[in-house]
Amino acid sequence: MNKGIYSIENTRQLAKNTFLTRLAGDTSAFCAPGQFINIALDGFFLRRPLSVCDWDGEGLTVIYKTVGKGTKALANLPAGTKLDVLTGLGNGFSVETSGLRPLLIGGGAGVPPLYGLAKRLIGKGARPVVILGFNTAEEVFFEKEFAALDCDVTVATVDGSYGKKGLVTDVLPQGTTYFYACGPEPMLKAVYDRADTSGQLSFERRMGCGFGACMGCTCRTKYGAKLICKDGPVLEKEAVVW
Amino acid sequence: MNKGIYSIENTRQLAKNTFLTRLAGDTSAFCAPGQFINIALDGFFLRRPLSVCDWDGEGLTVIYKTVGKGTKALANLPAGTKLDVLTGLGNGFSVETSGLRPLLIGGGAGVPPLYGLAKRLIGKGARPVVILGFNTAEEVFFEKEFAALDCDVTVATVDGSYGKKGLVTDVLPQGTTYFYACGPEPMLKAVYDRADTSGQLSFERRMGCGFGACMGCTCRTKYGAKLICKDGPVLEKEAVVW
Amino acid sequence: MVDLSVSLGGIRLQNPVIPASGTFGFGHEFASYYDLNRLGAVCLKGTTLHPRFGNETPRIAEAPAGMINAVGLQNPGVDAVLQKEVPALRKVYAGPVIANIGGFSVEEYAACCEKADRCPGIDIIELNISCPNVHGGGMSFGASAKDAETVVKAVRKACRKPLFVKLSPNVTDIAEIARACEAAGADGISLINTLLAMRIDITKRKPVLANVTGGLSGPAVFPVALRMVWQVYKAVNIPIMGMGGVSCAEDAVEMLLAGATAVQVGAAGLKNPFACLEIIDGLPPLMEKLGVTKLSDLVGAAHQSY
Amino acid sequence: MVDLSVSLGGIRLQNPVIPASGTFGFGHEFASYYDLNRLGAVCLKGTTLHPRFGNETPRIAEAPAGMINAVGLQNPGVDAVLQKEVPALRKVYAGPVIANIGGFSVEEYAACCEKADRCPGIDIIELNISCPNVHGGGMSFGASAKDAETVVKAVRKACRKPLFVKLSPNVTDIAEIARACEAAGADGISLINTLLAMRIDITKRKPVLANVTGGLSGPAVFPVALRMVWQVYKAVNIPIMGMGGVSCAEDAVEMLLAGATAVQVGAAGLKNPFACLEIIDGLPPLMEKLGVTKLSDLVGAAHQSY
Ligand SMILES: Cc1cc2nc3c(=O)[nH]c(=O)nc-3n(C[C@H](O)[C@H](O)[C@H](O)COP(=O)(O)OP(=O)(O)OC[C@H]3O[C@@H](n4cnc5c(N)ncnc54)[C@H](O)[C@@H]3O)c2cc1C
Ligand SMILES: Cc1cc2nc3c(=O)[nH]c(=O)nc-3n(C[C@H](O)[C@H](O)[C@H](O)COP(=O)(O)OP(=O)(O)OC[C@H]3O[C@@H](n4cnc5c(N)ncnc54)[C@H](O)[C@@H]3O)c2cc1C
Ligand SMILES: Cc1cc2nc3c(=O)[nH]c(=O)nc-3n(C[C@H](O)[C@H](O)[C@H](O)COP(=O)(O)O)c2cc1C
Ligand SMILES: Cc1cc2nc3c(=O)[nH]c(=O)nc-3n(C[C@H](O)[C@H](O)[C@H](O)COP(=O)(O)O)c2cc1C
Ligand code: FES
Ligand code: FES
Repeated sequence: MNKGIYSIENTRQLAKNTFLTRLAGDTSAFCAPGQFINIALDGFFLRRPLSVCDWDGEGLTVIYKTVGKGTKALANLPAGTKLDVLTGLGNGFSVETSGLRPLLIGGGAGVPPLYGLAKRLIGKGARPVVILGFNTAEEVFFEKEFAALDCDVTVATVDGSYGKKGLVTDVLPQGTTYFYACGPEPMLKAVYDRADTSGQLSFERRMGCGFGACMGCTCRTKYGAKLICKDGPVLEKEAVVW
Repeated sequence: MNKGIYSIENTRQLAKNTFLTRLAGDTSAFCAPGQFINIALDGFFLRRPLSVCDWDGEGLTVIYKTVGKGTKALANLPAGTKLDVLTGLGNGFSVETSGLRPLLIGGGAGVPPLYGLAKRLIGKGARPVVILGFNTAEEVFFEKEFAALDCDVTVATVDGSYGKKGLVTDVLPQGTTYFYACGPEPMLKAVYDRADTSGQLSFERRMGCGFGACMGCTCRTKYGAKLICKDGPVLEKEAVVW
Repeated sequence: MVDLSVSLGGIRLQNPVIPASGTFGFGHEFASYYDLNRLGAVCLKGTTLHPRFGNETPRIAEAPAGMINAVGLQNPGVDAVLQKEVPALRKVYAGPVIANIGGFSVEEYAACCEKADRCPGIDIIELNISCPNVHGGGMSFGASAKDAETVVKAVRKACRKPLFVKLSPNVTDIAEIARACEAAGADGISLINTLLAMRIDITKRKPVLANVTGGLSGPAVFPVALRMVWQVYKAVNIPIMGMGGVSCAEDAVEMLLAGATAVQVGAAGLKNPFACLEIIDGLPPLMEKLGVTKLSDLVGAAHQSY
Repeated sequence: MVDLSVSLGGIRLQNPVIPASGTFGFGHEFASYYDLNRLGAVCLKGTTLHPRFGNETPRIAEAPAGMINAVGLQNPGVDAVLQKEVPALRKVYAGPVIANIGGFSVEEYAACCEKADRCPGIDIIELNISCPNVHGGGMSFGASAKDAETVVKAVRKACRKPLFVKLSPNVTDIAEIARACEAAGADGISLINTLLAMRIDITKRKPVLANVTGGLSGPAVFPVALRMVWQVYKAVNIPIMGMGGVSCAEDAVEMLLAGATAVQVGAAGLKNPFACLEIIDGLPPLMEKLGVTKLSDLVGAAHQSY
């Protein structure tokens, strides 16, 4: 965990109600994709947790849906705005167990952390298969970016307005070695139920702190109560209890 | 009363802990010097009341001491910041009864509204005598500005580090036709006690609204309870009860 | 077209948004700001049998996301209110008027309400039982179910208009007090009044308010107010006017979902004189987003699964 | 050099700043953030006789200038706390440790406190009487002076270490309850716990928290907490740990002036993991500005003219 002041370099809209913001600042606290940051916003008491989409030596990107007042405020902040951010939170995905053909399954606002994950999997020689699920065409984002990494990408939309029609679980491929999933809980559950390999799932909880101090984000697991902000957000499939 | 969005054109420091801010925006609600504005600041519930120092068709100036968190925040806002402001509040000074040689007495943060008043008195042919009181040399401001209006200006400092040594009441001139006073309440009381003409005094109260809705700013007067924000901030000497 | 109307003790309001007592004077002072007839109702400044200057100043202190007031029921007395203020309001406003009545003894409450009851310009009486009870040792009538019952019973006898009792939040069990008011004949409950609070000036080392303590209101109290509306909705069968921190259309809807039939807006309207209007204007688009055509369908709707 | 030290029930604290129970785990988890020995004391997560999972999630909701939690005393039980957590803390921290004890019956409280009392790693016991009283119909022990007295008396017999009783603010008369605790043998009073509150998700039309209601804390409650500290300081002669919204050195001083000997910092430390440290570092320059050399001189100083 690091607490620092980060500067908004730019924010651009990727899709309906979906924005990408690049923050400049220290990224030394990150050690794994799937970790998250927690952003303080003027006028809101609680910080807003967002998965890091990607990071490098100079900064990081987050991608977020504007679902409420906080994310809307964030999307409207001008470049140059300074933000108080906690970085390097949570455990993140482990790339050790992926095998050569890992399956990455993202739903909506769960897509962003898979990008940083895909990069790192490729870095260690894997060739990820990526499935991105959205409700409808105008919400689709980052298909090209994953393709540019040379991933094998399939997009599914619930209403069929783009890519394959259906849920991510309707388009699961064969022959993958492991899975990583991030998205709404019903999607995670469906993936868990259908998965024929081991894997990791990234969860969300309302958070009071983001660094293990409040016990607000507790989750039952096979190994007892765990904190999504500290022991998670990524849980091994084997640990998950529905 | 007008509610509008005003843009900070610039802020400059005039003296120790004393700043001048020019706000661009509609000034049609002002009808008299000594009226005030009420500024909403991010992070503070109550607005901050400040007397208008001067105004023209394009905007207005305020001068304020940074006494607490709100005024400090205001002084630090960059040019271009948009502020939600109520303007044209209060009754202001009446210039009708001034005579030809009105005396203007300002103490510290009470000096600003006298500037707009002096201008308007001069506009109707009077020649104001101005006494400005401060604690010490480094707090002195606006002596030159009053002089540039061709007022007869005396500065007094409590510690004698600038101008005459003493309180404003130690340097009261003879032969003035009327008085206008704005400053800390002990100063107003001293001026009231020593005045040999009629006059007007501008008061301060903690305000819940600034436009007559909350009865937070009540003041006893000879004519019953009055609201400093609406019936004031300026009271006729004859109305004042100590 | 969405339907914003609600009904309070048999009185129809075109919308549920009402400036809260003590934060809108006697209404007519603000007729130049906007057409008061846009409001759901107007609630008058707390009125007592005799004129009151109120507390000494400072009466106002700042708080995080809120404000503290210790006005102390400054008002010209019920006779002046009924003879001057209500007629002045009636010249510019035709909708429902709520008189807010304070008092320091049962007799005083009853006498004051009786006068308000007889005034044709007044539609609803809101009994503010948060004032200190001089005969009961200084705790407010709203501090115990027994005292609340006593005063409401007496007032009920003195007035036939819809009677709302405004409760203090500074109690252990708000539901019990609301039930006592209902049993004593109240037609509705208003809540919450302000939370007892204070600030100290650290430089002067003394309380900011001349009165030492005052009442906290504004956004800071919203979650407490909402909880109390929720509890009282479960406890009684009479309508609720919900207040405490309501500042935008979303807050108003949250209050309705908790069980309020109408909302009053206090502190928000002191910060922004157009707050009530903006809330009213914000309701139709919000209802559209939420898929609601009749606002009153939302009243208490969050209780459905509880 | 200014003197920040204060004394709590005979225990010397090098400064009055303490992370509040439930917002700092068992302390040792944060040893990598900064040297815990900078703190005035450490207050442990609320501990019960038996392990508890707590409430279902969501347990957290946002509020204006604050947050609502409904954690529900998740903890591994007193035995695990004393055998694992306290030793782990003692490896990295040498200052005073406050155990915060919850319970659902008098016997449970007494048994749990007795264990904590015997643990050499613990210096002060803070009895949290805000938990629902299973034998008394669900109201908390802190909701009435009688219940508070009963539980404090029983616990007093079971423990010799300094005993602070942590009061619930959701009561009509906090001073009466504090007096009952003092009479029953408490060495000090901690206040406030959280204000009962809730939020509703207007899209889903249901409460945000799985538990429906939760406790409001953070800056929003500061003026209410300050008022209660003020009232309790007048009512009792034992020291007070003040808390509720303390977020900066100025707030800490305001609490001291109202009558607190030390302050606990909860929500502010959840938002900013370094809040306690920043408050401690902010005290000396603030004291200089205020012309104070001994911080403890400020305790209750605002009462002088009242
Ligand atoms: C570990 C983690 C990683 C996340 N990563 C992303 C991401 O990369 N992109 C993205 O779009 N969203 C992500 N989310 C969800 C994101 O945090 C919420 O959408 C956001 O907090 C909503 O804030 P708001 O003010 O717009 O909404 P509001 O509903 O107004 O927020 C009210 C409160 O609820 C909390 N809240 C609301 N929704 C959620 C949620 N789904 N999860 C946790 N808290 C919530 C808010 O933080 C706030 O405290 C993540 C959540 C977690 C826990
Ligand atoms: C009609 C009127 C005109 C004023 N004109 C000027 C001016 O031209 N220049 C200037 O420097 N100051 C002026 N003041 C005083 C100015 O309003 C306060 O200095 C300012 O509000 C302090 O805010 P703060 O956040 O810095 O201080 P804090 O002490 O942190 O403020 C806390 C609260 O107290 C209120 N408050 C504090 N001091 C005063 C005060 N003296 N009067 C009223 N409320 C106060 C604040 O508005 C706020 O609500 C005027 C006050 C009034 C009532
Ligand atoms: C300045 C002020 C004066 C008030 N005067 C009264 C009053 O006279 N009678 C009353 O019942 N409530 C009075 N109240 C309480 C409000 O009507 C309302 O119950 C409370 O402020 C909570 O709502 P809010 O958070 O929207 O302000 C007053 C509140 C304020 C801020
Ligand atoms: C997440 C959370 C958990 C808490 N858990 C406990 C607890 O276990 N025992 C207790 O006595 N108080 C608990 N509290 C209350 C705090 O100790 C403190 O009394 C309250 O939050 C007010 O202080 P604050 O405004 O600084 O947060 C908890 C508060 C929070 C926010
Ligand atoms: S969010 Fe506080 S412990 Fe996880
Ligand atoms: S400040 Fe509200 S009436 Fe004057």
